[in-house]
Amino acid sequence: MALKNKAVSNKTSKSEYFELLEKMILIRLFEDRCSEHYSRGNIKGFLHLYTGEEAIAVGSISCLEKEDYVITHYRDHGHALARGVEAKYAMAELFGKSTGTTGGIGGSMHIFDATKNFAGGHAIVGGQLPIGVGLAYAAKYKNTGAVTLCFLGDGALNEGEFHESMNLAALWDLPIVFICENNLYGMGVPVEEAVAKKDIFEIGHAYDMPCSRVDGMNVLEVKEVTNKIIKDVRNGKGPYFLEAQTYRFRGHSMADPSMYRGSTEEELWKLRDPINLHWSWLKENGYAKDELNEIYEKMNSVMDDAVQFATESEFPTIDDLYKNIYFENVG
Amino acid sequence: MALKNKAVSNKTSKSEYFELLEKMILIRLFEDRCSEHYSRGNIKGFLHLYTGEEAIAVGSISCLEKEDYVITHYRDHGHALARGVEAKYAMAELFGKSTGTTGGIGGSMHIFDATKNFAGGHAIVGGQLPIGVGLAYAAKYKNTGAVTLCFLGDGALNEGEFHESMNLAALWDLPIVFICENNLYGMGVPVEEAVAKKDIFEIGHAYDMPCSRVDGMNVLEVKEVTNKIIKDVRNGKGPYFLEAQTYRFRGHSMADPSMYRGSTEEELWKLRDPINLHWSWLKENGYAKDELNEIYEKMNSVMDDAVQFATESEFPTIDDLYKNIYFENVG
Amino acid sequence: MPNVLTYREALTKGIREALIDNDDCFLMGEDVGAYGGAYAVSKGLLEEFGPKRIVDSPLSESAIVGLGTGSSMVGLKPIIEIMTINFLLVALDQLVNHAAKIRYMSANQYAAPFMVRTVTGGGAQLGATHSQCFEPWLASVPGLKVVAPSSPYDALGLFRSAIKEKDPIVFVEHILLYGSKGIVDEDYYEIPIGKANVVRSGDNLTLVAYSKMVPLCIEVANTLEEQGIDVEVIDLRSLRPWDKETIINSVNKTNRLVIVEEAWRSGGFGAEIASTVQEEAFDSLDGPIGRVGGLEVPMPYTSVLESQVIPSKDRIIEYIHQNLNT
Amino acid sequence: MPNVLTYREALTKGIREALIDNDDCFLMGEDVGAYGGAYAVSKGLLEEFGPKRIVDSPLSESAIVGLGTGSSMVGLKPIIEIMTINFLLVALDQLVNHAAKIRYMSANQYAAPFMVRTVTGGGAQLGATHSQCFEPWLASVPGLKVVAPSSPYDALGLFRSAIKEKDPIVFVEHILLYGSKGIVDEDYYEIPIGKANVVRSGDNLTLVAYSKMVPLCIEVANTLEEQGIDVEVIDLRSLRPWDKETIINSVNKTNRLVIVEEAWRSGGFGAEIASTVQEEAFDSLDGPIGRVGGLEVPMPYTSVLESQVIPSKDRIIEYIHQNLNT
Ligand SMILES: Cc1ncc(C[n+]2csc(CCOP(=O)(O)OP(=O)(O)O)c2C)c(N)n1
Ligand SMILES: Cc1ncc(C[n+]2csc(CCOP(=O)(O)OP(=O)(O)O)c2C)c(N)n1
Ligand SMILES: [Mg+2]
Ligand SMILES: [Mg+2]
Repeated sequence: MALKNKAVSNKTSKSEYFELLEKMILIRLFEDRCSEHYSRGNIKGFLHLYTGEEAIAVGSISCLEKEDYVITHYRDHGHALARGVEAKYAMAELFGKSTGTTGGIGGSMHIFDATKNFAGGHAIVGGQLPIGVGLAYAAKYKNTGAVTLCFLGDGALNEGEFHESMNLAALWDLPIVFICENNLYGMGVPVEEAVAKKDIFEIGHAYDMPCSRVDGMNVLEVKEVTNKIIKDVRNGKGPYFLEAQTYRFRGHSMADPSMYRGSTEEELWKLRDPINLHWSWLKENGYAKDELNEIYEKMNSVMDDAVQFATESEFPTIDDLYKNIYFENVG
Repeated sequence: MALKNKAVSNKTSKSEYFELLEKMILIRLFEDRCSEHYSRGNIKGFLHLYTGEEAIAVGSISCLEKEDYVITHYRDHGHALARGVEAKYAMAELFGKSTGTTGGIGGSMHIFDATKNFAGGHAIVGGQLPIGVGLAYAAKYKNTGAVTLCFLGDGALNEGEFHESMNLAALWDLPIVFICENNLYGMGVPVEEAVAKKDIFEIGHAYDMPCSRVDGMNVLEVKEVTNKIIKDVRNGKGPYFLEAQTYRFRGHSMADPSMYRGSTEEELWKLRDPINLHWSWLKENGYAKDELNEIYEKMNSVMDDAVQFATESEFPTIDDLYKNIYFENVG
Repeated sequence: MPNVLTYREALTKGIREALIDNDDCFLMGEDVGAYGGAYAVSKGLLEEFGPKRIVDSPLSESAIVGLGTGSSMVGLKPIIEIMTINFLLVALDQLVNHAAKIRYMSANQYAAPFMVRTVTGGGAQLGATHSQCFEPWLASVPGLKVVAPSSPYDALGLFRSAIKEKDPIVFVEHILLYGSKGIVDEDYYEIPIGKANVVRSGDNLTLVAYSKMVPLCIEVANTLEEQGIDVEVIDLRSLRPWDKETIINSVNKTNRLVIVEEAWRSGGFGAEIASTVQEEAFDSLDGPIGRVGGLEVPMPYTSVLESQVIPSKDRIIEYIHQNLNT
Repeated sequence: MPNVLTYREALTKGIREALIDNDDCFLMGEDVGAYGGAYAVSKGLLEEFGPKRIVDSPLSESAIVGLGTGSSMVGLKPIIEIMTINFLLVALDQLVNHAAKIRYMSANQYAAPFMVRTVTGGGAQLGATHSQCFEPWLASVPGLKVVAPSSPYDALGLFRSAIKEKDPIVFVEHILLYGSKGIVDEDYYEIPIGKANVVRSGDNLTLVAYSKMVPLCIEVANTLEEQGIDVEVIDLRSLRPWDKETIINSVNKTNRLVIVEEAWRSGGFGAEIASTVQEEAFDSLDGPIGRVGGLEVPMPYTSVLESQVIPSKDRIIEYIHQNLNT
């Protein structure tokens, strides 16, 4: 439980440290607003919050270049915001508005932003993996140097598509990093009751793929480790499988009161809140003093704006229903 | 390439050694007859011969008890005959006759014999694996002590169903042995161009499942190794993954002239013909002298009878078409 | 003695009975245990029957359907829950290429008498990959049976018959019906597989539907009655086998047929009914058979659009007016 | 200048053109390389284009279809060969839940403009798991397109259009057509997606078919002509979108329609056509629309039974006589 004071790449500057903090807070507050507006009935359907897991998306995505791709699962707000999708468009999407990232078509589980090479949240567990392999395949085929970060939950490890995707990526040395967010549960089932392998990251060995585990609550560790991995992957060393250990602070979705796990477990994990951990590190290392309030205020005002934007935006019209099914009816 | 003189369990008697030889020859001659009658047009559809791989089915299945299950893929003649399915019923099946193992409904790829707990050849690559897991699940649920031998090709390793099945079997400690017949090719694609993992048997580790490799051309080694595995599995030690290295002496199917592999490779492997290897061993160890001709003659007459039976049997009638789709129309 | 239950409670009751009845029966699926099932149908069953009978599985739909086949081939009676029918796409090979064919292909040496329970339908704003209706596909597969209850009464009655089936059967529940209430007899009853139910009788037009569209069609009929149109409503109950006779008898009386379904209209089950009825009762028809179906788009999340896609009372009524004026 | 090619050669020609035309186009599938393709369509292409363009894949249908989606989202033009349509069941999630929906769900930020080539049909004594026709299912999915050529000429013409599509398209070849010969223009031509082809004109009855059933229906028409029945034969060519107009125009003329298909009759594509046509051209019909389809059994291996399952000339003719006498 002790905070790790791992040395970080000396290229990381103070402003970058703060950026990591801001991004994590941005995500945290975004999810809080989502929760609020779900209760108020402004957001519907399935809503899966990323609260508690922020360090993974923020740490890893901070290592990417513009041309790199990100693809993920339905718990996608964190990855989208970390990749630079603006909160207001994401919030408008959740409100089902025409100004949302996909004009209200996708909803919470399906944020897309091609301008950021954010190739979507995908809601069939494991479904994003072959597509991620395809993105990486194209990068290698065209030799663009782009790396694909492909996120998955621990539950996705058990789907056949995981296996097929890992094998293809390894066989063809594709520039892709699989980041398994092991939050210890797939819905209500503990990972050890679903995955036969005890040490998950070692599943990479089944494909002769390099692999390791990282503390998913420590944003600096995530960043450092991912940075090195991405450098190798970009240099043609083939794919990588990274397990990030984490915990979701909330239920699987808004419908889930998490009755299957003990509150002690929850409380213990909350002691390792990635935002607190990083903030403490910043203070301990003399980078920060009392900026936290200010950041929260700034991010809260981003959220106010986002909610206002979402609220004031229009719903799509019935004309939009038949647009974009095929190229012929792109609109 | 040298013959291994591994010590075998001292329980194996001379008559058992000869039984192994006879079974392998039975399969070899059966496949030769199939090939002949395919050319003559008496057998149609896909025909995949087991020639060259006999030691695996014969060695492993010889370790089973009556209550154990066998399930396999479309290259199933060897497993069926090794399990005691009579050649004449199998041959009649291939001829499409009403006296065949499934009355001509299944054909070469789908031999079934419930009286032998032979749960079928299955033609969707990987498709037999979850079903095999189900057989083992039932055995464990009912505590019958039955072990399931589940055969697969190296090509099946790449299907998602393989992964899901391995995980379930390991997670739930099911009494099943997966025997991967690695004959170096999935149709025309070399295994190393299809499976990222170099040492295939080690894929078992991805499920924390015990695993090893055996010389699939050496019937005694197969028998010995499988015997030990089955004992453990029957004693509740959970599943096992065994890679048996082998080679098919013919094309993937009758339609395949094997242009993708060199004839030198073929010739070298034929030097390790499992029948010859075993025969040499029998002679070297003083068990045999000149019985070979006799055995061939005996088996050839079994084949003559089988072909005659198949030839003289009737085709099913159109009434049979609508039988057995549902329980209501069992006939 | 009648008794008011929800659709969910009726299903739980059916499953409990099956588990009590037969020690070889077990429920397996993702989160059916401690979580109580994604739609809470198995709540409490883990506590009552223990982990041997209520089995949480990994996210491996294909393997658990195959496990259903294999274990039922040798005597078990699995109920495999696939969280929603959308996820059945990753398991379709096991269902269609294996479970459905094993009796025929083995010449009756083996069979796969197990149940797949799953959830169809949209309307909960779950988006394009979570709001589909694939049961019409399954209904075209020889070797499978498919039922889809529309009420608590039917849920229990069909479940009791379905669990006795000796072949694989897909039991299709509807995501929006779980909370619906209805009278369920205390006395034991079953509803036969393959028989439709005339839920409302009428003379002017026959409406055929299944699952969630049935209560909607009853509302439609009630409204149309006020407009002087007397509609007969038939609940299909089973999609394979389906009850041609009851529908044709009705059409012989009303001379008009409209089928309402939530699946995409193209290739929906309505197409099979309409084609069959026009062929076998051509002379009874006073006008073309109509079909109201889901609009042919991936389901949008936002309510303003989703509500357009699924047949609504207004859309059905408007369509019927058009159909009658032809 | 006309030229006699086999269906196989026409397809090879189409693929070659596409590969020459666009460096970002590649063919991927099981054994498409050194083996030359299970049905020899890609024979010689590995030698000509090398392993970057002709890619042998592992047996991972789901992953390679997904790879088609992902790589085409960012600029490549994959042709994914799925050895037969039976094996598409393990990849249906990627095709239906992902490829088909990506343009819509991403609000046109991404699309998946790639092709899945696959093989349908029975008649080769390959048994129950290798002799199916699932293209009617695919034809019900918004976001997909589906074509199924019946001749060498159509194979090339449809391929050229299909490769230009900007959305996922399933190109359905028939296992028994590869060796069939036909005239193919030397001059460049294309056949538009979504347009049917009146291959034989007639006044008494319209026969609609696709793929392998088209040449069979022409034989049927020739025989019926001798019996004084003048049959119009329409080749659907595309299943999604399908050409309602051409069929209805024909029915307006002949007043009779029979659809012939190899898929199981229940839920086949004929159901969609029959339902639509009876609804939109009710008054043109002199009798019920008929459907001849595959018998509803898992396909038996033995020839004496398999030959019963697939529509035969005799069965179609007998059915038409019945239909006309109604
Ligand atoms: C193929 C498939 N099966 C089941 C589901 C339903 N489902 C959605 S999320 C989920 C649990 C996933 O757990 P995990 O991968 O660990 O991700 P987490 O929610 O923990 O982030 C399940 C069962 C689905 N969407 N797709
Ligand atoms: C899902 C699926 N994909 C493809 C095929 C076609 N196919 C049949 S056998 C085969 C090769 C299998 O190779 P392997 O597993 O190594 O077995 P072997 O033939 O070498 O014994 C292929 C591609 C199939 N039957 N099922
Ligand atoms: Mg998880
Ligand atoms: Mg092989």
